[in-house]
Amino acid sequence: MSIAEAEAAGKPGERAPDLLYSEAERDLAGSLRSLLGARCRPEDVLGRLGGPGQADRPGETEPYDTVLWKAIAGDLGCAGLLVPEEQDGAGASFREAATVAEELGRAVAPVPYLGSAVVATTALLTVGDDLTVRELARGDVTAALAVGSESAPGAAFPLTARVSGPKSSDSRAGVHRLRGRVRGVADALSADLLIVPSDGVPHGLYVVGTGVEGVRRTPIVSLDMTRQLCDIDFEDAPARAIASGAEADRALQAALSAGAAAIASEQLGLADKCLEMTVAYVKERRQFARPVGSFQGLKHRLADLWVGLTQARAAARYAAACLADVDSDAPLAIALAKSYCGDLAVRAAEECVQMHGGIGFTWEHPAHLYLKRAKAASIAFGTSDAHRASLARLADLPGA
Amino acid sequence: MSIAEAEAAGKPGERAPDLLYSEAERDLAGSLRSLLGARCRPEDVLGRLGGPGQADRPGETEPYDTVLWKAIAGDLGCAGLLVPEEQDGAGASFREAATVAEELGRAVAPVPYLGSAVVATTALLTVGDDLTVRELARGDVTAALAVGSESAPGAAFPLTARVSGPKSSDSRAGVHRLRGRVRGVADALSADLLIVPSDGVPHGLYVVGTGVEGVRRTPIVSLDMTRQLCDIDFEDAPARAIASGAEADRALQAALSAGAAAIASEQLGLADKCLEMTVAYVKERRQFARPVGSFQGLKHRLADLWVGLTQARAAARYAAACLADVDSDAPLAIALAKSYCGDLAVRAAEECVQMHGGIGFTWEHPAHLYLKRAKAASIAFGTSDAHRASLARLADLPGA
Amino acid sequence: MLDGPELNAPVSDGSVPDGSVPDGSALTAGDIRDRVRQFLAATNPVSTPRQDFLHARFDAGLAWVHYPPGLGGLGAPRALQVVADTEFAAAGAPDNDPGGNAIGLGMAAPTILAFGSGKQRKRWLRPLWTGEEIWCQLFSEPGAGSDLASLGTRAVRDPGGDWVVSGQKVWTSLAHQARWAILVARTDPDVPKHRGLSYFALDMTAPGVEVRPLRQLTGEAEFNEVFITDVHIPDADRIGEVGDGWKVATGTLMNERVAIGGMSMPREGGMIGGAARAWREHPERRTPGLHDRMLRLWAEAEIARLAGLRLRQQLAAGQPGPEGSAAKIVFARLNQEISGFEVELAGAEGLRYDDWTMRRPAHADFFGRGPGYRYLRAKGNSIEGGTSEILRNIVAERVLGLPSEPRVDKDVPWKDLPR
Amino acid sequence: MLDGPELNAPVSDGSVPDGSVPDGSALTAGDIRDRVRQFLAATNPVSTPRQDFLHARFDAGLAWVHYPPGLGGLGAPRALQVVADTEFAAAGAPDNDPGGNAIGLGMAAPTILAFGSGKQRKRWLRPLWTGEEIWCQLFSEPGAGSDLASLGTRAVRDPGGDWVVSGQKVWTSLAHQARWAILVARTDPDVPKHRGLSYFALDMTAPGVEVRPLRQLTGEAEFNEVFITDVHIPDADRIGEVGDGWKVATGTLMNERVAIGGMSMPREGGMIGGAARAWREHPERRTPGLHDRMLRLWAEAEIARLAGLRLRQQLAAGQPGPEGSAAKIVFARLNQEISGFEVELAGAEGLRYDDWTMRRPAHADFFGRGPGYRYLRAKGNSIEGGTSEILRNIVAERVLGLPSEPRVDKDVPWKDLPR
Repeated sequence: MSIAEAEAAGKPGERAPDLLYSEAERDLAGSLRSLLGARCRPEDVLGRLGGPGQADRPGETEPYDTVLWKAIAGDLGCAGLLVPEEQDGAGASFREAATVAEELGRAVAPVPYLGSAVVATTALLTVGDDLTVRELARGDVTAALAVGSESAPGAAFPLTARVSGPKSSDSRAGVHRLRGRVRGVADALSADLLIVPSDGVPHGLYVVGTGVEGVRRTPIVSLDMTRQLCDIDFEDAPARAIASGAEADRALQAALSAGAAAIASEQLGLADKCLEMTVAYVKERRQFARPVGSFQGLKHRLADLWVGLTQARAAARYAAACLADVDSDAPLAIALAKSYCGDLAVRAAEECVQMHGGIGFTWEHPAHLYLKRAKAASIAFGTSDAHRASLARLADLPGA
Repeated sequence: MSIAEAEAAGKPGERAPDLLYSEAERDLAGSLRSLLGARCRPEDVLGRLGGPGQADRPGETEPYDTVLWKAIAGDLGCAGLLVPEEQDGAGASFREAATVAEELGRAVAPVPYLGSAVVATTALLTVGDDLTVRELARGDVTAALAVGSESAPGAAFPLTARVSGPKSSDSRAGVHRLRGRVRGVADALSADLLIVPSDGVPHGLYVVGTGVEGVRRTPIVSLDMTRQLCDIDFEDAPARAIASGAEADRALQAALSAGAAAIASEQLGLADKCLEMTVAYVKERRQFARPVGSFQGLKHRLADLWVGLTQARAAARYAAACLADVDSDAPLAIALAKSYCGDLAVRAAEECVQMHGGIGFTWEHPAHLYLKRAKAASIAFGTSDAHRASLARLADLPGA
Repeated sequence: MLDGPELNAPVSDGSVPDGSVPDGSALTAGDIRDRVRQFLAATNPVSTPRQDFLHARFDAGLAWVHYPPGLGGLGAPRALQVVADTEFAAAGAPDNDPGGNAIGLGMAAPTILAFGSGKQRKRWLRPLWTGEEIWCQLFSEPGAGSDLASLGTRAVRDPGGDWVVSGQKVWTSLAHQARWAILVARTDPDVPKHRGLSYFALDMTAPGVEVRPLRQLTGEAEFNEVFITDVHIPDADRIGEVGDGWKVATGTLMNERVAIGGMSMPREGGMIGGAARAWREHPERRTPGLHDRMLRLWAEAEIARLAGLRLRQQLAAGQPGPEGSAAKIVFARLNQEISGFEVELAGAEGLRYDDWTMRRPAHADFFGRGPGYRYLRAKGNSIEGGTSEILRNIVAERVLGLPSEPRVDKDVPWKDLPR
Repeated sequence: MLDGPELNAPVSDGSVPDGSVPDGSALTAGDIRDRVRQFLAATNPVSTPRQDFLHARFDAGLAWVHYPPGLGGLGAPRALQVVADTEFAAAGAPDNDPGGNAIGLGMAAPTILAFGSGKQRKRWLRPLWTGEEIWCQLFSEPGAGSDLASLGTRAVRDPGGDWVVSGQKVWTSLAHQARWAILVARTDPDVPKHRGLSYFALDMTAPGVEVRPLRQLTGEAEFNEVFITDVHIPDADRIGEVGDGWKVATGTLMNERVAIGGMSMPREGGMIGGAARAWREHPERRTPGLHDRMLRLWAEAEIARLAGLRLRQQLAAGQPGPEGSAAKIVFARLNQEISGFEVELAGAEGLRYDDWTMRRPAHADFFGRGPGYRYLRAKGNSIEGGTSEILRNIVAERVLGLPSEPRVDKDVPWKDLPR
């Protein structure tokens, strides 16, 4: 144990990162878990997607639960966790933001927390768009970063939208117009505002309202309908520039990094919940006149999953700590957490389906919500493989 | 099922490869297994390496069992399996050669079958060195290909030895002299002859006797002492040229391909034996007042190993069939078999040690012979990883 | 029992070594070819109405050539079936749509052949082969999946010697199209669970049979729940002796597993083909990690294909062996790994799904859909037809001879088991 | 019990939350630093004879600062131990060679502290800490490995109230150097196995104790077999009550597992460091498949390191948790995978071994040897100190609350168990 580590172990936050949950985090998680337990049970989420007796074309329904989101965002203050108190936020850190993501992952909650309160908020905080940050922090409006859901930290600045210049009718100064199409955007269907990276000289970030003419959102039949994607077409949509050049780059990278770190925690929560559901089921389900959970074959696999969770938790907490502490190790920490937690969540959800047997293969059981969320989230913000590949540079392990 | 396959299933050998063992092969395997069961039990092999009460420096003993080899080579005719009857061989095919390798793998037999009867014999058959082939086929002498044990099919022609020209005292025509060092050669410590790839204009293959001045073999403390390697120094050693240029290339490739295919079968046999030993042990060993083999955690892992064996057997038999039938699919078949069987053998040996618990970790139990052989053989003739990488070309699956 | 797409193998692969091969075992591929050509010369494959043609083909012993004469076959080696199929296909003859009656062809037919009476064989095999009568399988129950022998559907003998059956079955594909079902029910609750079962053919049109769709995680409903309420089954429709139901059902399940693992296909013919094509078509998606996985999966899939070929060669050589269970375990794992890989390889496209609509396909089709569908549907492969866990138990105990777990349900009458 | 290199952790990590931390818990790093400096000012680290220095350090409460005052500590937070160690090291002071007495420091000491009498603590802890008395552990037997509670070494009470012990123990590291052993023996064969055990300190110099080297697959002999024949143990050397041996031993084993998993190291400090260096030094050996494995292993090793840090933070915060078992499982698996990778990466060099000579190292050293040695030695990591299988059982039952297997040995007197 280095001195730094030892001292940090005694006094959390001093040099070596604290990987535990603070009391405040535990309180926040507890409140959120109560709320979700009452208003976002798996069967509630399933119901929003259309059961056999209900809507048969869930692609045409709105999966986001805006009422629930108001409670989470406003009542619990989760929308403004990352925002300083003086900007109407909670003045918490990325640790708390990650803890919230964990709880939402446990519930596969169909709310735009990740896209709005983490990704978009981080972008806006980076560029210093005070007014919009305040609106988001209060939970009055939600925003989404208009990039493909699969975009990873380190991705090139996307140039699929471009500035088409002010229209002749644009009398007000500073109004720009955007054209182009962005495919597969998460959390945008429920968003009031879009933060749009756009080509131009120089390239920049723009804010576009979703209610205006010239913005068309087309819902996508998504693998994970609890976080439905959409394609967005901009046809001379009025836009407000908020950053350009290097500042826009920085804001985009910060937003994608925050998204990758937060979704790692979300995956951790999801994996934890899958294990919990599976353990509960195999304790109850009897075959061969024994609970199936008494068979060592299953027990050892579940034990291995739990072992994986101890590792995933350390990785996710380290990534959250690095972002909270503005630690230069953050890129590496995010690559570790995103790849490990993503793989583990997929494995946990797959085991959840398998160990539930036939019932886990049905639509009526919520296991598939977790499977689809886990698999989709393992691609969002960069696949596990891509994040591991980035270690070649980050950990000096070059390829052939 | 294609017609070709259907017909082959009815009439083995017709177009689609026969992946079963013929009656002749089963007979041969049975005889060999009896012989090895009597004269090459694991405790016999272990004894040759020096037990705690015996030689404590096994690196200084000779692990090869030359008496056993005489019986296998001569009495059972295994030395000449690949050699046509008219050249004093058994006129069998690579299928039989692979079956013998399987049995020798089961026994981790310290005999130079692979190096002499497969690799060197293939090289000599390719270049048509009739006289030497006959000597090898009769089991009178053994030979080894002087290349590093790790050399894979497709390796560049090694140029570590070079022709130093005839000495002035070399009156007889055709006598060459070689200089240089070849590191990590298998089956050479017991060999009478070496087949040496050498630089020159053009490069070529030479035969060198091991008893002559100018050849020095230094035994290597090897990971697998049942197939001990040595370094060989040539200091103006007298040599006879047997092939040059493209013909030498062809002979080297044929020899390495045969070695890779045969060692895949050896690994199959080794894995099979590890499973057998482990199953026998966990049936007997009682803990918690039950045979440990009644615990599902172990049962499922052993079942998975057996499943792996069904796959490995298909792969090894297909590689053997392709070499026997001079099928153009041979390179792909070898890559599949060598990588799959190698990985499986290592896993089987590792599980064998683990499931034997403490006793499997001791020197006195033969499990470690299998572990060391498996690991070393998974590197010999190219690692599993290298063979899979060659599928990029062979199966048209290019990299980035 | 979940019994999906893997049963769409051609009928020539879909059955196990027959109990009885009276003669014809010396027939060669040439003989079969000659007979088909003679048949085709007499029966125009294009102008003859489809059902007439299929009836004639059955009656000529060219339906499943390894079945006995008089029951659609010639007692020929099973490996020669493909010769007949190929000849008929080349002549443009109508086929019996084997994919539409996979359970009938793959499981019911060999069971009827092995355990049915002469009268039952005559009654059921011909319309089964022609596809006039679709069959389904009523084995699994909500409370009896892996532990199938604990099933609770009761068959009570009435004074006339016939049976009255009540219970609930689940995971029944084709139930909504089937005329007949193979059914296992409990006829004696007072003996240990394996000993109190009997095997029946159930007329799905009988009063008291209700079929409800069961939606699965892919969105569609391949399967059904079947509710059986006081349904009358004539004793003549019992297959095998009273109390022998477990033995007969075990035979049926072995057929299923051999069918799954012994499937024939060309290189890259299975799910790996789609992944390899996507790999070749999208160089921009390649990374070292994905490359390694692509190579590993390709190698494993090709080896599994070779192992399937070897399994069929063993069957043809009369060395049946237990490799069918291994093949099914591998099939399930590879389908899951390959489709998972495919979704990741697809990246942004992998986040889309084609259709969540609840539909009722006759059978699953891995290849008409996107990678997301394959990924989800493949999750069933390690559950349907015997979970991979149950198959590992079978391998461990029956192949490796490992001791069984301490059994708490041994020798206990079924009615006294804890549930 | 195999108990090798993973116990070479510094003593500050090698023990579990003490039963008793009377006071001193408010001490800070600064306080410790001050005390060490005062101590060093009074006791010259260079000129004072080594044993005298160590005795003085112990008596000053600066040996293991989290132990109680009077027993080498100050009742300070355990996390501060490293502050003392670092100060002493910086001053060039002699240390107590913790690697040479790993079992004493990591397992015997916390057990003596938790379960020993005041007299026993006074007698044993000081020479243990200074290294004057080496300890070993006599738990495992040839017939009792995973099922440790079934052990058969018998301790029979003599008329004077002392004990006469006979039996065979195995996997004892340091036995040939040890003055004392912690020993579990059966004092009552007529009760179920867990209830008839007692825990003793055994004087290894007592007549009837015979130590024989046990050669392992690496070629060397770290371990011993210990034959115990009618050895007399005074009742005063019993630790804990008669019949409480299992409870005391469980505490010892928990210490062992926490010690293994909670080890502190810098990034790339463990076995992964050697692999990463080999990777960087040999670009010619790189392939895409090896690269993917290198990246995966590096990531897993770094995450395991973070998980170890988190485990220590939990311990320090008084949330012990069961993560120690997880850490040991991961440690074993990673050591095995990394060393296996290293051998392959080494290629031709991986086919060589450094030395098969039978030697008797005081403890294993992964880093002074080649990859082949590491590969072989790491095979013991999933066996020694509780197999990974047993640890998975513990996690499944004690952490996840999964039901235990049907127990055939429950409530059966030990003497009636099948063997």
